[in-house]
Amino acid sequence: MSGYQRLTREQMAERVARDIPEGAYVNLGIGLPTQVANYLPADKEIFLQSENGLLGMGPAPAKGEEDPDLINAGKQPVTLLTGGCYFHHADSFAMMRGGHLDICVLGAFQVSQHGDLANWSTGAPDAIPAVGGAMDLAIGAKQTYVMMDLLTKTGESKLVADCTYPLTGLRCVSRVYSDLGVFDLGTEGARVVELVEGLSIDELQRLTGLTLAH
Amino acid sequence: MSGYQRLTREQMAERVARDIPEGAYVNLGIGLPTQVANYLPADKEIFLQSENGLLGMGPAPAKGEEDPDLINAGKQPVTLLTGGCYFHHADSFAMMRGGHLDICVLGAFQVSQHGDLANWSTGAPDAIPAVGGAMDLAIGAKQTYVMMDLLTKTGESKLVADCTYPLTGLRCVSRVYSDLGVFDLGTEGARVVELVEGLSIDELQRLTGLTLAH
Amino acid sequence: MIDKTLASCAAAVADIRDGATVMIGGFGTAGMPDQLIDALIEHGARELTIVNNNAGNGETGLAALIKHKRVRKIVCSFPRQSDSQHFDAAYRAGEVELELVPQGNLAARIHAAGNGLGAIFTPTGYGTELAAGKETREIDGKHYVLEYPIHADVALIKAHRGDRWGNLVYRKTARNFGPLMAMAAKCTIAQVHEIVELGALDPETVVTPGIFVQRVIAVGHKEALA
Amino acid sequence: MIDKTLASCAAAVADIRDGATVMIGGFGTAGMPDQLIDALIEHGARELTIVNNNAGNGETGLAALIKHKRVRKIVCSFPRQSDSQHFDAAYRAGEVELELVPQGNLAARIHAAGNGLGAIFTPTGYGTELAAGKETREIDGKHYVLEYPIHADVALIKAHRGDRWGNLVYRKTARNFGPLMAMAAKCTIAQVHEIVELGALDPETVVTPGIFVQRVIAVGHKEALA
Repeated sequence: MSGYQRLTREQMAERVARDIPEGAYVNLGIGLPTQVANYLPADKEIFLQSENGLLGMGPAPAKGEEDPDLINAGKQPVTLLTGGCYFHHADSFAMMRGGHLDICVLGAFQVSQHGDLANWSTGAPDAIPAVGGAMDLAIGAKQTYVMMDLLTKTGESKLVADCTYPLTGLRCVSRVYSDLGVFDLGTEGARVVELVEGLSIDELQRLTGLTLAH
Repeated sequence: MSGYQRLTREQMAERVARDIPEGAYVNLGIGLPTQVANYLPADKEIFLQSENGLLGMGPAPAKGEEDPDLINAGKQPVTLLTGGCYFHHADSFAMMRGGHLDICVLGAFQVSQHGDLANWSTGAPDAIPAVGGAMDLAIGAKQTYVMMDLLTKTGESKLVADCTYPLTGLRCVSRVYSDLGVFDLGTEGARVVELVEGLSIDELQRLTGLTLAH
Repeated sequence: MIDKTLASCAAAVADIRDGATVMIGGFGTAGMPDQLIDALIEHGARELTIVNNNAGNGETGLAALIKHKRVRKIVCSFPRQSDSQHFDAAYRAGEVELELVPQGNLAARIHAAGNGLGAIFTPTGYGTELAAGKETREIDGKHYVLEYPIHADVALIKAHRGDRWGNLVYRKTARNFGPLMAMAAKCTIAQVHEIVELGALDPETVVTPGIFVQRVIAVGHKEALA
Repeated sequence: MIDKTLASCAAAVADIRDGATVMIGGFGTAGMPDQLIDALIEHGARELTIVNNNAGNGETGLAALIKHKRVRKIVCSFPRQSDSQHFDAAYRAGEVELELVPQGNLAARIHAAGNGLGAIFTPTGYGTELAAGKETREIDGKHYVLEYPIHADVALIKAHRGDRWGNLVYRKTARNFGPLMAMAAKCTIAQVHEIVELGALDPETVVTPGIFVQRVIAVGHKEALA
């Protein structure tokens, strides 16, 4: 193996957080993207939306302060910031689908170099399907970012020429934050924005099997 | 002329009011239909909706108590009953178009024997058109009633075989309350429900030029 | 005098028929009308089509309804969860049909029903297998899928406070699908923590106007509620 | 810190361009953002497309905008009124184009824009001349007309109270089109009677969440307001 160090999940979350400007309206998907909230700067006002009907989501409540009526899309107890508010599902998805969110951060099984996203189903024949708000988030925000390990546990690239898993949305991901680097996606394919130290473009092309602009 | 007496506008309003049951959700159109409110029984709870965003509309305010932010669809000052509420235009028209109103009472230029309604335009070439909520009200309520003089000032019937004025809605009026009688409309044509005293079916058929079931 | 309040959940659900389409509010357990569902189980209606965001959690509410084999079909966005064991078993046994709908399309289709629309071109799902076989159209350079409204015979929802005219307010994120479902069902039944006097709800802040609600039942406060 | 409040209506409308599509809230004069319109007249943008329920009343607000010949086209449901003399004159002179839209379609098309829909099949207008040439479809035995969303560059609305994040509440029937237009415009500018501290608006009763509002300007209370 080469002499490079993968980013930890915490480092990835921190890296994504760094790119979220003050005043942005942001939806953080279930799982890894949720951790981005831990690294948003306390001195900037950034608006977190949760699709089950709140804007201005705050951190988890103190032990014993949980309210079963105040949860996030992952069904975990949360809090509401001063200035936040509640609304029903139609208004919530209007925010998401009407182009009102600036940024949405999602996990992924696969992302194509052109921005196709696969993150809701592995297509396994015996699996019970579930999609939730993934398809709405993927296509609705002004920018959809994906946050994922670049390789599966068995070493296959999750950034691919074309997705083989069932699609969540077409040409919807603009940027991938991975443990090995950051990529911009588009009609021209993937472009390397940054790499972890010690990793070469050549090595990255070998790992992904893709031709990467940089 | 025959020995019958036309209903006054007040009597027509009173007649319509008699057919509105307790608990009904009702929209009264601009103009003559608005007067129906004056004859609703005080001991029954009937819910008046106004398309500019209120449900549970009360009577006109006392002199000096008018609030420019509390008006009806005719832009006249009104009041809100205890238990009434406000909402925005999308929710208001959801009530009207989604089949939630029980009864809507409208004026008309013409109504066809099958229930087509013409009440928004005389088609005069130099007139500035205006439709407001007429088309929404016509097709949205469970029952659309029309309230009108049966004849124009020049003696032509406003209940017609087919409308010649521009249509507001197709097959939408179920009942006409007029100064000469009440008619049910449908695919079979018009049926006389009641007549003013002294008026015969024959005379009514002569006045309207229609074959009227009864 | 119009009084939409009823004394019991049992009375409120007594006329729900076998084969009915029943919307059930809630996102997970927040906003889930547990007492109404318990009454529906007791009532015994079978072969129900259920519209909910999920397909039951744990042992109560919708999960219990499935466990009691009252559900023929579920229309939802996210059935599979760590605690959806009763749905999972019924689905794998072929006892329950699943119509999987992206959550935003679910909300928009319910909303379309309440608004009297015939169909909507929605951006979500285009190019995915959940849009397979559906009509699509390119409008102003974007792709859309044609989706139809979801109507229901009955909606069972949970609100915070209600009055005898059926006006409702909700509590925090338990609001979720309640206001939409109330608009899309022929008969909307709301369990509330508290029935208040007419006029006690501020007319500016009523979320669901009474026109959308046919029956209201007080089920008492949970301890935790402010 | 995010602060969407501005000191003046003039500053709020300063970047509205010639040819812009501008939604203006209000039903008649209730909810009409008079001060913003005055600022827009002063600002001088021309060839505007205006979306409003009406086409101006009397001498102020939208009527004044028309009088000053800033309007190229009006999309509305009810232009002709007893006091719409400035519109009437401009229309008859061929200076203003009119797109007449049934009021419910107007609301639904604005709502569709805010919701990201591509088009909607609406029940209103079928078989009338306002649907002439439009695509229609029979769905479940009912007839519908295909209508497209109405988007805007700017929405000028009037609310009762707002905060620095753009959260808004309205007053009585002055609410009308405000919440919809706020969702359908790229830039929503709200004149409010009062700007309140963050947190002073109850999170359960915010009608327009701040995400839909870009600029808020306090114009003071009118005397009559409670």
